[in-house]
Amino acid sequence: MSDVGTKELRIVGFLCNWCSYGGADTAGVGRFKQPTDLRIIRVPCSGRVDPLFVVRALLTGADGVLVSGCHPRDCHYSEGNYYARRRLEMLRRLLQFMGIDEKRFHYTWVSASEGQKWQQVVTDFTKQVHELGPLHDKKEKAD
Amino acid sequence: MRVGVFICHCGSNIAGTVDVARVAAEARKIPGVAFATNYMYTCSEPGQDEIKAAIKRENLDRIVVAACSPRMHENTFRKTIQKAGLNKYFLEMANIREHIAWIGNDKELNTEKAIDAVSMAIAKVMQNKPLHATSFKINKRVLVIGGGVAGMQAALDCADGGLDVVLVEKSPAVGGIMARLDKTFPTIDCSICILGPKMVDVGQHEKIKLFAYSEIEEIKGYIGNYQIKIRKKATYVDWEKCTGCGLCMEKCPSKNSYDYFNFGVAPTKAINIPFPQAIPKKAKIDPNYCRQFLKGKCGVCAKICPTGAINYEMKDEIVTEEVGAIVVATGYGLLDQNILTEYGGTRYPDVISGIQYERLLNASGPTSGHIERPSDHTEPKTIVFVSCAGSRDKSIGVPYCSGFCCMYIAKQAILTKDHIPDSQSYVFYMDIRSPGKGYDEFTRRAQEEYGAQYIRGRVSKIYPKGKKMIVRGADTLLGTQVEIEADLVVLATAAIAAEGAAEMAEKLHISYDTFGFYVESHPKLRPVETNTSGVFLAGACQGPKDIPSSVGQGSAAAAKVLSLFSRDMLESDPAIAQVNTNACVGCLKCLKTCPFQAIVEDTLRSGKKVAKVIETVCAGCGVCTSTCPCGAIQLQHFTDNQLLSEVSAICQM
Amino acid sequence: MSTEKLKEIILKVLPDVDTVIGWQEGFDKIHITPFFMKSPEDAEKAVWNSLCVQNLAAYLPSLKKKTAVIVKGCDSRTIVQYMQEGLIDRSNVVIIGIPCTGVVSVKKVLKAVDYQPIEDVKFSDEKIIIKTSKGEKTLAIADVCPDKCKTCQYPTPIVYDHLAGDPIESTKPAESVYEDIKEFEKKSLEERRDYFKNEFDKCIRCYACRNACPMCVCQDSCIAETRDPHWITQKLSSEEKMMFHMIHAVHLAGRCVECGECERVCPMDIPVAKLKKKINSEMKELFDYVPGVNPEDKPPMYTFNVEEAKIKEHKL
Amino acid sequence: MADTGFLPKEKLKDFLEALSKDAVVYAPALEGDIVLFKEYSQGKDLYLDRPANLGPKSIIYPQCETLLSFDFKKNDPEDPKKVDIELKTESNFANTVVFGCRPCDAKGLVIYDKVFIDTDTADPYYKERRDKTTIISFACEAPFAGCFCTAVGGGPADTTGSDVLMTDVGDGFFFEALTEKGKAVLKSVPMQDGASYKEKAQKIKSEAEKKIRNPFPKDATEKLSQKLFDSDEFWEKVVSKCISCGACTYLCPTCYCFNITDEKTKDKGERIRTWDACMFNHFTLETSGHNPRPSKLKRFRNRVGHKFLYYPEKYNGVIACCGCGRCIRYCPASVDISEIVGYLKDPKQK
Repeated sequence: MSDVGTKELRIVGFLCNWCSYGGADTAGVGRFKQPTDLRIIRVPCSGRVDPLFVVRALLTGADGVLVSGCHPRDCHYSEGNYYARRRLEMLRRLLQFMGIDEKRFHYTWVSASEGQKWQQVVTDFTKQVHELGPLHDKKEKAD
Repeated sequence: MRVGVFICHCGSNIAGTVDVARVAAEARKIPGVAFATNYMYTCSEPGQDEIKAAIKRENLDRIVVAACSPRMHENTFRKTIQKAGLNKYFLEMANIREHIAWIGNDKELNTEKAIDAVSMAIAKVMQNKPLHATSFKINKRVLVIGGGVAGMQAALDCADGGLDVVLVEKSPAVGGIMARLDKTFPTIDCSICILGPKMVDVGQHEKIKLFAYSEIEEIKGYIGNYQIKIRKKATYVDWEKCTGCGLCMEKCPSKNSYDYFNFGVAPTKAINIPFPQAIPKKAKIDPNYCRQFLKGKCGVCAKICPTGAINYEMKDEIVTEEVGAIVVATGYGLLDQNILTEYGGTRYPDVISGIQYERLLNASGPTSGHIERPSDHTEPKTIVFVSCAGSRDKSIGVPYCSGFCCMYIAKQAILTKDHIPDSQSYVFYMDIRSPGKGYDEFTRRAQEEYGAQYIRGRVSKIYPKGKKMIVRGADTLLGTQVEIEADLVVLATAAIAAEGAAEMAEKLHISYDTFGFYVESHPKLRPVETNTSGVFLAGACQGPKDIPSSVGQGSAAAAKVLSLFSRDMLESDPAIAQVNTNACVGCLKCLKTCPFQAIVEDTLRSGKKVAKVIETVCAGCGVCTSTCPCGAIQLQHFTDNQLLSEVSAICQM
Repeated sequence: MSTEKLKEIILKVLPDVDTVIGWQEGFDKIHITPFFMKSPEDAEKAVWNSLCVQNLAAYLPSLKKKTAVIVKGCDSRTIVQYMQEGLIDRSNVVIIGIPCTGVVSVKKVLKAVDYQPIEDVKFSDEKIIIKTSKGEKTLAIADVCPDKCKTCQYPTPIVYDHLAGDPIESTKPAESVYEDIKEFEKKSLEERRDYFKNEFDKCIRCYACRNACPMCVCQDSCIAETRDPHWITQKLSSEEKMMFHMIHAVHLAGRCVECGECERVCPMDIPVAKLKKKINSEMKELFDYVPGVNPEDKPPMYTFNVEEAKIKEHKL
Repeated sequence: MADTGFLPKEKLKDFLEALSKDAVVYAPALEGDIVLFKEYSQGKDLYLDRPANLGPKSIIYPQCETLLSFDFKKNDPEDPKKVDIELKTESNFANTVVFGCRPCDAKGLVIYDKVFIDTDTADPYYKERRDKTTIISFACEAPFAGCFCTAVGGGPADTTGSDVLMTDVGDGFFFEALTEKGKAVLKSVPMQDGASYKEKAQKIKSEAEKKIRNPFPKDATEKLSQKLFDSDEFWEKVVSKCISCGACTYLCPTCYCFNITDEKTKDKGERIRTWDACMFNHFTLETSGHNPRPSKLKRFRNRVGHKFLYYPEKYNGVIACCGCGRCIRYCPASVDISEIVGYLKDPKQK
């Protein structure tokens, strides 16, 4: 069972290589314990995250999606996260409108040095998704 | 497809909380996987040999290594499989150490998570395509931004190594902060005496092209091929003609110009040469103070100049230089004293900053080395030094230690005693930070030999009382309040990021931290590299530093440039955007969002308008790919299908 | 505004262009069809009335030769958006604007007459008189207009080279534009989710909404049909249908000019425009941006501010 | 007397309920403002006032069907290279009754039959569904917008493809069994004798036939003008307004183009067949990037050609169009195929 207490849910994370993926590494190096629901996909930049990846994940089985990039002004590609910010904010509002609780989707900024912040983000987001429960009526895993 | 999967134990780092054998067994069940095993230390030489052997033995064509972070060993394993004859982009890593083994205690859950991570990596690697780097020529010239001690060291080392150097300094002379210091700790040798020869070398080196009083306007390009636009600010003096004789400065009637070099300790002339040892030793006019500019008439300097160098009509000039690498040595700034309202800000003339005090101590300073109170030019007898004036203070946004203040306060206390033997120095400190060769001994000497009184505690308030300044603070060791009647108060104002540091970082596409200091590639192992290849850091722009560290970094950055330039060609990262011209509809939305202007409009033979990627300029961020509505421009190695395959590996209802 | 005045302009413009796109009578009296005019004889057949529903500007990006197009106020926003995005060469387009007080929703009219075949249609000040085998029925245009007309802010085209008629001011309050969205948002999350699932389940993926959409620039390259990239399978599940409509909505973020063509053309009567209108309401709120209004604007998804005044970091 | 029958209107639901006992019954129902074929269940409302927006074709020829599913099995844990692929084809199509489609819809199925059944390699999926389905058509009293069934060889009471034809005779419905399947259906439920209504029904049907418009000119030739058909200028003129969507083909009772794709996840997948449309660029797009029908003009010409030239050439002159008018009614740009064919039949007009 996950640290949150109930059955694990499926949370997908899109992390930019330079900041947030590094932040998650830093959290690991610091042995900052986190719930285990999250599955991480590495992307070069949060600007690479097409909002449709989030939609696809939520429609095909994810209970929550987390996107994390470099802090504004600190993008490795200088502008990618600014585009991400606009697109993901748009998406958040659209999801809520179409009946998917906006709390199932979170985007944030975590730098490579912020291991503790990463731990906090994962812990809090996992908790938030667990409070909502599963998004889909999933079949039990075959095996 | 024949994928080989290698699950690393990393000793007990992974195997302690992940059932690695089970992960390998589960991997074997996945279609496409031809071989899966677990290994003690995959990154070790035998571990890598095992991968190479398996590739041959099992005829593998794609490799997944589940181990530590790819930020750690992706390159290692890419080389490994390359040696075994595979394209290095046929590797995927699953991060089961930092992202799994180290952050969860539940072995069962960790193992499930690791299986998912491996499944995702397998799904992705099966979508991977072989990518091939292209090589391009390097322009073996280097740009050094900032002519302080770090920048000069980098410039000289590069030039001595045979490289052409372009050195850009925004003030009228090189030397930076060090040129303004009186003596240096812990040896008490004269700062300008040891720096002067370096400045002269910089000025005279045939390989160094110095742009003083110039700023970086624009940086375009990429490692090996940068185009730099430099703004040569108008000095109103033709430096080709100026001999630095100083006649103009002598005769100039505008006597109340702000003296930037001396941090405003005393005024200077509107036309001036900043200091006697200045390199280049050329005059410049400050139009904010010059009568010719303010009132439209004067012209004294133009009349007096023996070479006719004065030109009131001069305009800024933009010049372009092409280089292959950049060393950033833009230094640091000092906290604006005005923020320190409890110390009166700058309201009290006899409360000054440490750097201003340096100028008072300096023999070629405005007082010719006589310490005097700015208010009445009398010699102070009681001098209070306040360390951490702003540093280590979260409330004003400087939670860090400025690093060198403890040392220079000790030095200034010693020099004060030398200058005024009957003086008494008091030092308010929080902790004495003196790690360094001979440093701690030095602070002890200040107390023991020179009688400086060290009081552990913060100063809460400074206010005037008659001609004196009352310094009120706590002595936390005695647990009492103390009040000292001082003649002069010296604040060790915090070191902060240089003015315009953020804008410069944005021009360079490098990261900076919350405080504006530039972020190095790795805090321990890549201290002078940035995450932008081709851009290196030296000195205090990366964080407060003393002279030896700055010099060391200057040399280190130079060494990095020299080693980069030891090759004639560089390989470009092939993980960049690529346009499928069949699918591209030529809407050019990608062109609008590319942060690097790496996309241009192109017309096919058929007349069809499409987007085109300039390979060498593309940095591989993928903003274009998520902008393109028809999926026609795909960031290689992170294509839609590659990321979708990862999503579908874990999201299946 | 009379058809005669329009014909005059068409005849004037024709010699300078390859085609004038307008409307003519369709297969029955209630259906008007787009009309690509090449000759003065064609111009004689041109029609303008409140049945001229199609957004003709949508044809422009696919045409290479110089073209004149007749646009209503709402349609003109398409052209403005094309200009913002550089999708047309303005000098290659002649815009004939028509001030419009509102068109008619054919679907609503057909419903009002019980889907009887329509024998004749007449207009009489802001009314439409429909003749079927069951007799005549008079309908107020305001009662059978598409929803977009009820809150129309741009009765007069925003850009034009020729204006057929006198400009009209909007009488509809600006706040009313997104009232339906606010109303819909009063439903619970579950209700909204069920609503969209039920509606999108009707989708047959005929892509009429996409192809009719003037801002769907991809058309033949649309990712709804490709395998590289493979965003969506050809399956007919609720998820795939929802995915398709999300693709359409997300790609139109900050670009939808609210012409309503997607909804009008849907043979399954799906409220296809709803998601896009929601995004538009957010674009207004977040970036004070209205698509297709000012040719100098930048679509908000292709630009940014370092400091975003309205986007706050979200707390967990 | 099983060949005809009569039901008063109020008994219609009993009839459907009786049918539902042995078969899945699909009947038209209102869904918002549109009419769709829905599985009939007790108490559900019927809607017979106008033809369904989408006819019953999707019941017999589903828009998406799984042809086979596959599983990758690795049965030997020691040898991951050994992969077994298990293939499965599943059929669970129950006996079905399509109730209340229009004669044109039924005629469309006959056009499919020639392609999917009457060949050396019949399509087993289609054939099974066709065999297990009984079609009860409902004769039209009057045409709807765009209808032109008589011009393409059908009619408002055409019996082609139907098992039973039902006519509204005012106070009830008159049923005629047309096939053995139809007879069986009428036999399975108690019904009044219909003989006395036969004449009335016949009258209604022939009245209806007169009301259908014929879009083709009176002196039109049987053949289309090849010259006009080959003229790009002609096609540009008539289909510039087409927006290249698939509404016409997907709603068409005689369009049957499909695509087959494999959709696979980690260790299993399906081979699916889905409707495709010749109006889409992707339909003829080749792997190389070349497309033999790159423009909507070419694609539209193919659609008309297929229905009125190529199919008739192959199948004894049968036109692959049932004149239901859906492609006209629901076309976003009101493109009228009957008008275009009219021009082609009498090029003098244009």
